[in-house]
Amino acid sequence: MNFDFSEEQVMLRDSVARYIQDDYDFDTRNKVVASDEGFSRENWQTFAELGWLSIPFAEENGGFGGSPVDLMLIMEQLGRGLIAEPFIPTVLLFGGLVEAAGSEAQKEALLPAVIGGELQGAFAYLERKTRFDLDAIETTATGSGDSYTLSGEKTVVFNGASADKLVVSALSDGGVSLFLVDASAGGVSRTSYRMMDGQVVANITLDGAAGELLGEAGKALPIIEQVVDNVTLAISAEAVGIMGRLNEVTVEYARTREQFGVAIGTFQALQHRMVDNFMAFEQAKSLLYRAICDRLEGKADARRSLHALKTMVDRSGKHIGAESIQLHGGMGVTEEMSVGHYARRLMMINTIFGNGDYHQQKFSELSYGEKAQEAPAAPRAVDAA
Amino acid sequence: MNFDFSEEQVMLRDSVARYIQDDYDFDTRNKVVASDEGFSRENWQTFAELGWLSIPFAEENGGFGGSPVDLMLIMEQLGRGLIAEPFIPTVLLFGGLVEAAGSEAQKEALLPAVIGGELQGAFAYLERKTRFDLDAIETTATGSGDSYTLSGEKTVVFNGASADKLVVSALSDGGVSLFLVDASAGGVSRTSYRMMDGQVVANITLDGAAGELLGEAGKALPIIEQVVDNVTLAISAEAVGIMGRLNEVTVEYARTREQFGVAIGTFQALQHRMVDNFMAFEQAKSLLYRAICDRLEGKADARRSLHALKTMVDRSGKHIGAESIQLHGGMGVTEEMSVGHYARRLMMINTIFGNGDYHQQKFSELSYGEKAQEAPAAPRAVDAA
Amino acid sequence: MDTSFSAEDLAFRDEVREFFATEWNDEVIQGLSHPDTFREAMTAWHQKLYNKGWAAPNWPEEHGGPGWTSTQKYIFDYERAAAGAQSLMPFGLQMVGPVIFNFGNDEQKQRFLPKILEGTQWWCQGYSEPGAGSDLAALKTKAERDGDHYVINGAKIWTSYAQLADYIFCLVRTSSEGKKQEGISFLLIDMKSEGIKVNPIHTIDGHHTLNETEFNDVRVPVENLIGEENKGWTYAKALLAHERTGIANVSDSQRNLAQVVELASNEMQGGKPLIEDASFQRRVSDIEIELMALEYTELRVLASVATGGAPGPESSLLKIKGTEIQQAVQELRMEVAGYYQGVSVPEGGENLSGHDFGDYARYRYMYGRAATIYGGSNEVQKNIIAKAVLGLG
Amino acid sequence: MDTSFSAEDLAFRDEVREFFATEWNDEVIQGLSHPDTFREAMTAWHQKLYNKGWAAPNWPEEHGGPGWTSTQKYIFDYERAAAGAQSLMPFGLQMVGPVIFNFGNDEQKQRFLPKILEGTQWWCQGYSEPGAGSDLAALKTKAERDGDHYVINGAKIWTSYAQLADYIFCLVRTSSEGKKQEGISFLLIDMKSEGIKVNPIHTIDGHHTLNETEFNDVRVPVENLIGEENKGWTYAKALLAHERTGIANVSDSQRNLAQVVELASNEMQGGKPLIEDASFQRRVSDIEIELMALEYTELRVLASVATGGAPGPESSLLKIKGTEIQQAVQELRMEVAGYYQGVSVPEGGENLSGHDFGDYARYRYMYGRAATIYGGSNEVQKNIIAKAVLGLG
Repeated sequence: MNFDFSEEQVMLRDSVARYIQDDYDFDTRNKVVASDEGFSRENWQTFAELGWLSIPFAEENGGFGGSPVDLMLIMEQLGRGLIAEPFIPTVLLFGGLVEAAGSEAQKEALLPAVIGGELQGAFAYLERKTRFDLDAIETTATGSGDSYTLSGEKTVVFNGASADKLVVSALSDGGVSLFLVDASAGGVSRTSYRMMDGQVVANITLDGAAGELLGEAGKALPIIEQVVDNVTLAISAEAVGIMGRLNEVTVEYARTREQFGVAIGTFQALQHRMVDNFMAFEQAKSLLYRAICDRLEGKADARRSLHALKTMVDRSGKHIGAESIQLHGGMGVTEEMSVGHYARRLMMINTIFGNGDYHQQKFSELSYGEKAQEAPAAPRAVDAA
Repeated sequence: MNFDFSEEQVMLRDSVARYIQDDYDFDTRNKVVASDEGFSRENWQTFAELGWLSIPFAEENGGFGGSPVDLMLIMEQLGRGLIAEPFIPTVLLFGGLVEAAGSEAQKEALLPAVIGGELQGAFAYLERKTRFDLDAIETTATGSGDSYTLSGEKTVVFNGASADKLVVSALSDGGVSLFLVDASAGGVSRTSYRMMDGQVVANITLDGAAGELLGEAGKALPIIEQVVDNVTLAISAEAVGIMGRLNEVTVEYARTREQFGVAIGTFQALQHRMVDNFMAFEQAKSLLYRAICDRLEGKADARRSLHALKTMVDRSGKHIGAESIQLHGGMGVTEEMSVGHYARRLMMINTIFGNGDYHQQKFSELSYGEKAQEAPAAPRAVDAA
Repeated sequence: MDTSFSAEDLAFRDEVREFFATEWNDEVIQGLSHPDTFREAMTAWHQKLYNKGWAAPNWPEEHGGPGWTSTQKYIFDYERAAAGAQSLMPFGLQMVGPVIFNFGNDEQKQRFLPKILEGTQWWCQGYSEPGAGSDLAALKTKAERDGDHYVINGAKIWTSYAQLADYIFCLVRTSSEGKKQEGISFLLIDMKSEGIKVNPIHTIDGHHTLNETEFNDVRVPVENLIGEENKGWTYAKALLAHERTGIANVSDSQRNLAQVVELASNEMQGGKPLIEDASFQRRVSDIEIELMALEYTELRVLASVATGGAPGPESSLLKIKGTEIQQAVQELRMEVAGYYQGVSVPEGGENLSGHDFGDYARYRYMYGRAATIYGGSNEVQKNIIAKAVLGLG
Repeated sequence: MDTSFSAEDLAFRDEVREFFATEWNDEVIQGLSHPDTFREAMTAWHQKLYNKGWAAPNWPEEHGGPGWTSTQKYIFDYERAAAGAQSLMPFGLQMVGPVIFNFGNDEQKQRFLPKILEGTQWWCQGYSEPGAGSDLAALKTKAERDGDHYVINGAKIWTSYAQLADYIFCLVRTSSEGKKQEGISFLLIDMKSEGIKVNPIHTIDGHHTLNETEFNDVRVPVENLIGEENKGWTYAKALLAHERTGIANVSDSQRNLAQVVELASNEMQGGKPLIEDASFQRRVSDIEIELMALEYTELRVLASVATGGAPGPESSLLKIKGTEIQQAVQELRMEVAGYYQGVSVPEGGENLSGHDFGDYARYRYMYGRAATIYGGSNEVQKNIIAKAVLGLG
């Protein structure tokens, strides 16, 4: 049993950290976000050249064949740097779905372009009434075989404004199906706007747009859930990275900011609150490790661990975000300081693929509900699968 | 609008406070509790002579005709003094039920003896499976008119060991009925034991015991609920009194106890926690006032206020109790200090007639459930009934 | 103990309720919602209340206050909030106004109070300074006497609405001798004076409220000094104690919480309205129960003020609990909005998300972070209670 | 990163599981449940583990430790807790034992370690003193040299199980010069010495564990001094850091929480099992999620120790979170018991309430209040983290 990282993993982590330190400081980042697309195409090319875009893909698909641990290490750093480029929508969601559901031909057509940084993608899954249940959709696809047309409206599509290609979830063939849709195709119209973390998203109206089936018709839900689980781990790692950085920034501020003639970090009441933040971060990090190990090792408890993680990411993220602002005093509410930016990204992460309350209920159902009684006793760390 | 007390009320409050100061200090109180009955018959006589036992009863029943405000003032003081005598079981529960449900003859036979301090009473309502729903009972009464016999087992009967007369709830005539049962009658057997606040309670087995109907057969539930609501207000006032006293004791300890060369009350982290305790107490007190005013003024919102109060008494009571012990350090876990005694009484109160979770659910049902939609919009303080 | 209302109070309530029902209308709301029309719309709204004699509930009658009892003030504020109507700008009416009528001279009263009352003169507050934070008395902005003028140099921060204000009331240092609380004076400064520069502060909510206001050799006539030189701290402190009672915002929180319940009734999760979810109900009721308590805590403080007590340090409790509850409600509104809590519409821009309260939820949540910081942070309030109420040194 | 177990580990787990399944039986439990038979039963239980070679997982092999890896230690403790089996008395095995084998001389090792290991010699801890609390170094119990003896005068408090102990290990003051941490020595004292008086401390849980132990001219041979005179603080501190890793009590809390879930499945409220109540589920899952995290936090600390890192001040986190979770579980058990949470059976007395876990719930809740106080209160732990981890001074 160990929590060590391989030499390769350490190198990967350090390369992202070095990039942030050298080329992505807070001001640079803010300029990137303020641009029309909300990210930099140039940076994206750099990411491709550095090999980051290939990490999660299997070697046979031209990827690096990275494990969840590799992905975690990258995501933590992306969180610390508050990287605005669309790694999640293009690589993890779009690329992830194509890899998980696509035919060989589809993978060959799309994944090299994703890995090379030439193609921007998005996953259009949310609708006005979806909230957090991925199958609560009304968009329909009619047709069969090679010929489907889609109608409906998707909202808050991450990277939806910049995406060249979309994966769209729609009802067809008695269930949920996935379709590849060209973002510039007829019948596709987009309205874009910003979210609080600065990213540009789109509402996408499909009015008889042509879609190419991705995977089996009507049976996409398990595949969507599997990819969403991966991405939930990834954004949780991003959140843990942010929390760690927020604590560093806040402690540093408290050490240097003076009030009433002394550094505010000498006030015991504030010290204890920073300790609470530290503990909240360490606990979230531990659950991240747990959820990743459970998934890696195929443990029966993996789903509970994931729900627990996302629940804690919500609670600790809100707590650390709000406390970091508070401990910065008046300066905390200004855009000049980084804390508000980090806190907003945490709030955004909290709601993606289900907020804390949602995941906690799923956790409870599995743990204490009828499902818990059907299943064997919940295994602990000591019970290997 | 005012929160002033009348001159009479101030005198009443002060008379109880003076009694505690002069005749009921912490050591005296502990000796009283350690006695076989867990209280002092002599003190009880004093209470009767001071007129306290007459407070809640109507003038036509020989009482003082006190209002809920009078009762609140007494109960707060009883809480501060941690008075062990069975005011709640004998006066408020037994006496209250006789006054609310009894015939003129029954009232004449029993209330003067209660007020005079000659009769000890108890209300046997709880059973092993009751938890907090007063009608979840299995004890049955068979018979009609003047002749009923009762069978079943009641548990945790407050003052059940010392009571001369019992009011017993039982199923009969298609509903819940109340019966007067002689504690020494045939078919009644008692097992007594202690609770953590030092009081002696009893499990009472009824095996064909004779019972005299109190009120209408099968229709006692609304009357029980009304009396229980009164007592819930009263024990909440007791709890508020305890919380206030706990805060005083703890602040005093923090001012005098030295660690690392200074009074621990100078540590800011501890100061802020004592401030949290202070606020928790003030908020509980405010809800007590609110619940009493709503009841006095017959507001539609009275039930919600009562649920809110008992919920907060639970939360704040636990918080202040635990924090008071913690802030006393090692001394806090010893019987030598009063904090542990107060904290145990608060834990006992929390569970009586429903704990915080139970009342919060009732509150939620009334506020956001279907019942809330049937009822008119929840009125606020500004909307008089 | 009696919290029922008299017949007069009930009649007054009906009158107030009727007023807000008709006067707080879409035209007003529309105007207030855009930064370009904000001052004009707010002035018009102010004058509706002014014409009714209701602009300044806390002012003495001789200066144009309505002479209400504390119950009437409570009812007025309750009904305003219940109607969702915006309160008037506080800087003139609640902040500098009381300083002027308590400590100003007759000339100052005549010069300023009528315009503040009618809402035509806008004010902002110059207390905090960059670097000073909660340690207000550490201020460094200097006022040096030069003939009939003070010459001001320095900077003030968190000057809300300085970009719209006609005057700023300032604490300035006129002496560096003695304790830092001594040597501070209270000055009224025309914002059109030469040498004043207003720099907007970009805040995490995305709206422009706060500024840094610089003073470079700004000349202020000595007749704009309130009271005595070097006594400004006393006047400011007297005001701060006053300020703290309204800050519980009970009625606004009640309205906001009721809105959240309404929104959660329309939001479906797992096939049923979110409000029917027991775990969500627990979160709502946690807040509502605290708020029901706080309403009575405020009434208790008001009642004690009405019978001659001062709003003591106990009112710090109103600030702490009031802001904690506000923030809890804001957080809950975010939750209800789900993904749309992230929508961020630029100030005055068009909402293209197609969602009706996501942007508002975000704005209120982010804006609301400041509530536990300004006006004496909640940490400072706890220090006050520890010292003044609990006697802990 | 890898948390899976090797085949050897799994085999070891099965062996341990099997051991507890057979050896932790009703006879042992019965004996431990009554104060009169407690020491005898605990010694018998100790010897079962001793005979297996498992009494002292943390001891070096040369002194009779089993030579386990940290994974094996983890598995052992997990299985022990999962079986509900009591851990052995810590005062000899975990506290004074390591001090003796790290800092004692050969004679001391031979004299004490074997008896501690076999469980025949019982110890108690004499660190805290009346009036000193968390400020351990302020101790005043004096040891004055008189020929081949020290003469001890003073008092120790919170001496758990002093009434059953054969020896007490004490921090005593041998010099009043220099800083208060200097001038402290570490002494082993026979409890049968003349001049020792054990006064029971009545505690809020109603059981007798704690005592005040008085020393009046107690003569202790100098060969009972550990290491050097005036260096006792160093030895005690080294021990304290060790002590803190086990204190998270993860596996015990897991078992207790599982019990609470089980109990709540049998308790009916509003016509259905309490465990099906969504609001109750939220409270349980709040705790379970923190506990799942803490389990991995502990594993991370263990892993870092295994690769050569010391259990640094980060392990204060284990103490804080571990005890908070313990108390939260205890509170939940109280809730489930409803009215019966109040049942209070005198130690060794008969439970007449007819309810099976109410008294236990009360006892654990009240006893558990001390967990956040002893071994360095959680406030002191937070100070440690603030200083040593966050660098806040």
